[in-house]
Amino acid sequence: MTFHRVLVANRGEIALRVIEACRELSLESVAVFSQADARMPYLRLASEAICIGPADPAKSYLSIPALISAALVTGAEAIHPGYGFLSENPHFVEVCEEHGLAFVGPSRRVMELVGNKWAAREAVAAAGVPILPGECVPDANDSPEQAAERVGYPLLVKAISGGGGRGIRLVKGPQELAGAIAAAATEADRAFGDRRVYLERALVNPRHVEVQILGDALGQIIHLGERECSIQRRHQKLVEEAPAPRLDPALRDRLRLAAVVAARAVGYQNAGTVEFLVDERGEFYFIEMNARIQVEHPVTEAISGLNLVAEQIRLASGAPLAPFEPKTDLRGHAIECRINAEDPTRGFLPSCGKVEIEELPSGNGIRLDTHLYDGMEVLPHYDSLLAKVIAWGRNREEARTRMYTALERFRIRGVATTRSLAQEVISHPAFREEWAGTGFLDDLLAG
Amino acid sequence: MTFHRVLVANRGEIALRVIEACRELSLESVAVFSQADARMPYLRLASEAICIGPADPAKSYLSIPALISAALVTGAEAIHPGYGFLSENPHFVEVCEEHGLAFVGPSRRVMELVGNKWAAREAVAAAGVPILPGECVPDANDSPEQAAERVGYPLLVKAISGGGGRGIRLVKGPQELAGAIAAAATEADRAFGDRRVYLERALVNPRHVEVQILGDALGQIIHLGERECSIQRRHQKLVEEAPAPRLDPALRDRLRLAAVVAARAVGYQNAGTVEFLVDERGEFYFIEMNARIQVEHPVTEAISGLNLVAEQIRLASGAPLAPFEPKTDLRGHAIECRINAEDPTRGFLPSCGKVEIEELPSGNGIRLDTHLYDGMEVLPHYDSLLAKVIAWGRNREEARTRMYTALERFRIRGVATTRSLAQEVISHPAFREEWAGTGFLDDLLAG
Amino acid sequence: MEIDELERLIRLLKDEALSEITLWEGDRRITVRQATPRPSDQATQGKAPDEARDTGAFTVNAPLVGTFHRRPSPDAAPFVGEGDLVRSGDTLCLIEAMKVMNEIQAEKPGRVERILAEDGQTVDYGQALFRIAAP
Amino acid sequence: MEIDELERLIRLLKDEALSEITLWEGDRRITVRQATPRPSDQATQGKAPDEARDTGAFTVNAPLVGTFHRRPSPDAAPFVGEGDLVRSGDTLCLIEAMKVMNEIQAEKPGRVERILAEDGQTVDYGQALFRIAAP
Repeated sequence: MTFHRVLVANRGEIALRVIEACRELSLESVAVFSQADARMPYLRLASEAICIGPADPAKSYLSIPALISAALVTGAEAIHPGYGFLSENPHFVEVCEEHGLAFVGPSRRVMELVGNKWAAREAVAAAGVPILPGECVPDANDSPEQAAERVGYPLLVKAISGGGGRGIRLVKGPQELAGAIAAAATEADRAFGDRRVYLERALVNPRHVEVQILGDALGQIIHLGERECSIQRRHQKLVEEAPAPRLDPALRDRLRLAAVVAARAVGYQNAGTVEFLVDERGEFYFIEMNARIQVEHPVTEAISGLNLVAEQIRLASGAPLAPFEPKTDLRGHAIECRINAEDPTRGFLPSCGKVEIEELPSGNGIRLDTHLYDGMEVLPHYDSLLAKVIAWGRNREEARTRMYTALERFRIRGVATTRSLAQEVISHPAFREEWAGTGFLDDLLAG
Repeated sequence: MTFHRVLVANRGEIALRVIEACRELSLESVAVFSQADARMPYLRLASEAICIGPADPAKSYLSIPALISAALVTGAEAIHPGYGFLSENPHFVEVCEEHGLAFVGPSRRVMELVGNKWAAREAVAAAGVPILPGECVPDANDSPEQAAERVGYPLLVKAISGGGGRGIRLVKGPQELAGAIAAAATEADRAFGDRRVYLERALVNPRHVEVQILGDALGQIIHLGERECSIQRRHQKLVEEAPAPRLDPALRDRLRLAAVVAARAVGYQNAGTVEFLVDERGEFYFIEMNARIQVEHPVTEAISGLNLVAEQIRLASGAPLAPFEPKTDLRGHAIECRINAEDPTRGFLPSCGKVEIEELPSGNGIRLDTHLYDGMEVLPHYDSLLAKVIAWGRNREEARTRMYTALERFRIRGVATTRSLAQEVISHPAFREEWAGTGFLDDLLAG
Repeated sequence: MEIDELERLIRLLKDEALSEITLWEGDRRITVRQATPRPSDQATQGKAPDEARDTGAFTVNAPLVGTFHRRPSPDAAPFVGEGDLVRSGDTLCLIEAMKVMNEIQAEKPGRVERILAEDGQTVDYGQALFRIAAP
Repeated sequence: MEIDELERLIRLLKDEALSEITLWEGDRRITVRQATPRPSDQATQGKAPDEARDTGAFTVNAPLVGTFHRRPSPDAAPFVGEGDLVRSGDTLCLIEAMKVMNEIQAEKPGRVERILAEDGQTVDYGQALFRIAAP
């Protein structure tokens, strides 16, 4: 390793996850916390913990000066951003570089490139990866209406600097176009300070399949198989699995290969995700790349035996890729259910309060990623993710039955959660046996 | 399956484990409980739960009429005995058979044979498996002293109907012999109703290595690799791992083969364990077979991906062995630490009280087998095992570092536990790098 | 003011053994004050529940797990019915366990007030079978 | 009003053994009052803490994470020492963050009672640096 001490610029389960990875690599870790998180037990697991600001994330976990200062005063040589917060902020990467801190993730150049959804589309298309019909608007040569005609309806208006499902609007016909563009642009401006949008053909109830890739400093790129992430509501995933079920073997191979080609096209380094849509005819299309560790990375760890967060740190230190052969080294099937402190019976309203633990799931094939402790206050300032339950089995049905029991054993008081909804999803015949696309969860909730 | 409903004749973590296995196999399960265990949350996971007696195990979990009656009135067709209690009682197997109930375990004949330690020794020796010098006493032809001379000192006096470390005495020289035989016989009589003992050469600080085997009704027998179980105090294991570390590859192969030969020699069916001692010269000797699922079976599950309890049930229903190739199908390394409600600072005194959960370990590579819930009363009537923490890693060091963090995250109030001792053991240089034999833990505790 | 915010205020007051929390916010004001224990509370706490008085009534519980039978054989009349007087040693029912019929007898005399299990039903160890009043 | 802000007030009340804290902030006002001790409690607690009276003392806390410097440069004299009188706006120390020196100034006049951090030490956000008494 070219560094010995890693600052963890995040909170909650992913901060705990990164601290654990550092311990496995025999690296020291520096945890940062806001005043509201001062009692988090994972802080004890770090070599050092430092308060960087008040509860408000803008003044703590999103404060670049606070994080850089914390890294410098504690002697950290690298920063792991986790997911969310500053993890995909090229400016943060730049400031890290200026201060001689290794950023655990791709370079600023790559992050800027894949952060521009339109540029990423064009770059991978040039390498031969299939994309959906799309047009950048406004184009000097014609009107949005003309561009939309070429794309075809239904279509999506998407923010070029998008993320987290914001700045996206579905347009079913020409009469909705102008309003959708204006709405998406305004939302994107507010969220990302960039009003630019593009148009992309919309598929009906496609599946969302993403491929985990790893790239090293030598330019080698491998994939670790794909994840199925179609069970989502407003682009927030609830259930993920690996490998993707019911995928034609030839399609699976082409999809995995396309991900490697796409990653190579942008010169990707470190861990990343290449997202595709798959339609019912078995065609697939690149939609975007994510330049961070994903929330759902544990399903890939469960079938690969790898520690992806530790791999991220190794790769950031300049280490070459360890040998991995997906055909033989991926084993079994894994499902993840996210337990959010949200009330599905009240429009997924975030549910704040003090958590009391009654029982937590574990046992054969079960992994639980959580920062939960008895008495933890769920605060309105932060993400509602409380825990991720991951079930591994030799096959999908074994994983699924284990998950069902595990969810039954996840018993806490004090906040409403998505647990029962997750049980409902994995018990549903469509989830078990059919094509469950990105429209599945909305349909389930609607009726 | 030839049955649809399994009664779980046990309590605590193993009862939960069996209920989970039934759910995975889509079998119904019947949980039994004593009045003291009426609030155990795992009872909810069973298809049905039935109270079989008061807290006193002799009147509940050890009561054959209560268990058989519970099976008959609930329509169960098979009984899983777990470990401990009636799991190795041939009479219980016999009564099950009389009532047309399938016993999940070996046949009565095999259980009787391996329950007689002397007979088992002779049977496997006849098949060519190495054993230590031994003599049955009293022998009509000579005195115990003469027999002891032939065995050689130091030696162990062992109860023929032994188990759980009871009825065993170490003898360093002739002057201790008569007293040791009398003491072992008395203890064995009290525990097993059988005063017969035999003499067996004692090794100095050997390693205790056991091989997991599976046998089906067709007579096929396979092994699933070995477990290292040397970290024990008074024959109570504290830390186990799979595979056994620092074993010469040729020795490992011979040991595994010997286990299959031993199992075949007794006509073993279902899941069982063949125990060996390994000395520092690399010789190994059969000591006994265990005709039950072992507490430490999860380490084998972690490296094999199998569900051993589900395999037991499948095999008991007459299903043939599923294909398994140890050379390619065993993956990585796993360590288990037992968390007992005992106080190592006070001579391992059982610690009773009401448990409050603060935080429980989990995460990448961590499995926790426990029936623990917030508010659980640890009672004097039952085994002190609270939880088993299992860590898997691609190699031993990865598993070890994960275990250390997991133990740090195991935080409960209300009872003293063996957690810190387990941390001390796995951090010890001898455990990490050297020969840690069955004397290791006593030395650690003494020093 | 959200109700759960208020609930948390009350919890704080109780957990921290405070006498009062007052909160003004804009033109809102919230006061949470610990009640001085009323004499009547003390009276309720110190109660000697009427129903706990020894009336001589008792229940007969299942001494083993098994199937509850009210009749010696399917065609026969029940051993006892509600309202019947029983003497010490009278058979009340059978519990079938391991194909053996175990007679359950009254330990004390009394009047069968309620039969609490159904004929043919599985009964757990310790389950109440009969409620019997003093004769 | 943030609940955790309130929790901190209560902790303060307890730690400092105060009987009441009242806080005005804009149009907000918060009062936290200690429960009237029962006679038995007073006996055990004994003291009626003099030091808890509002003396006008205050602490200066770190507004950012960084390195605490008592001197403008390694060779210079410290900005302030214990016992020194400071006026509003006087520089008390520097906190170095991202290679920038941030001057921390006294908001109110007073006498430096205690310096709570060591020169060159890393200080967390919110950490108390100086305790200053009324002049």
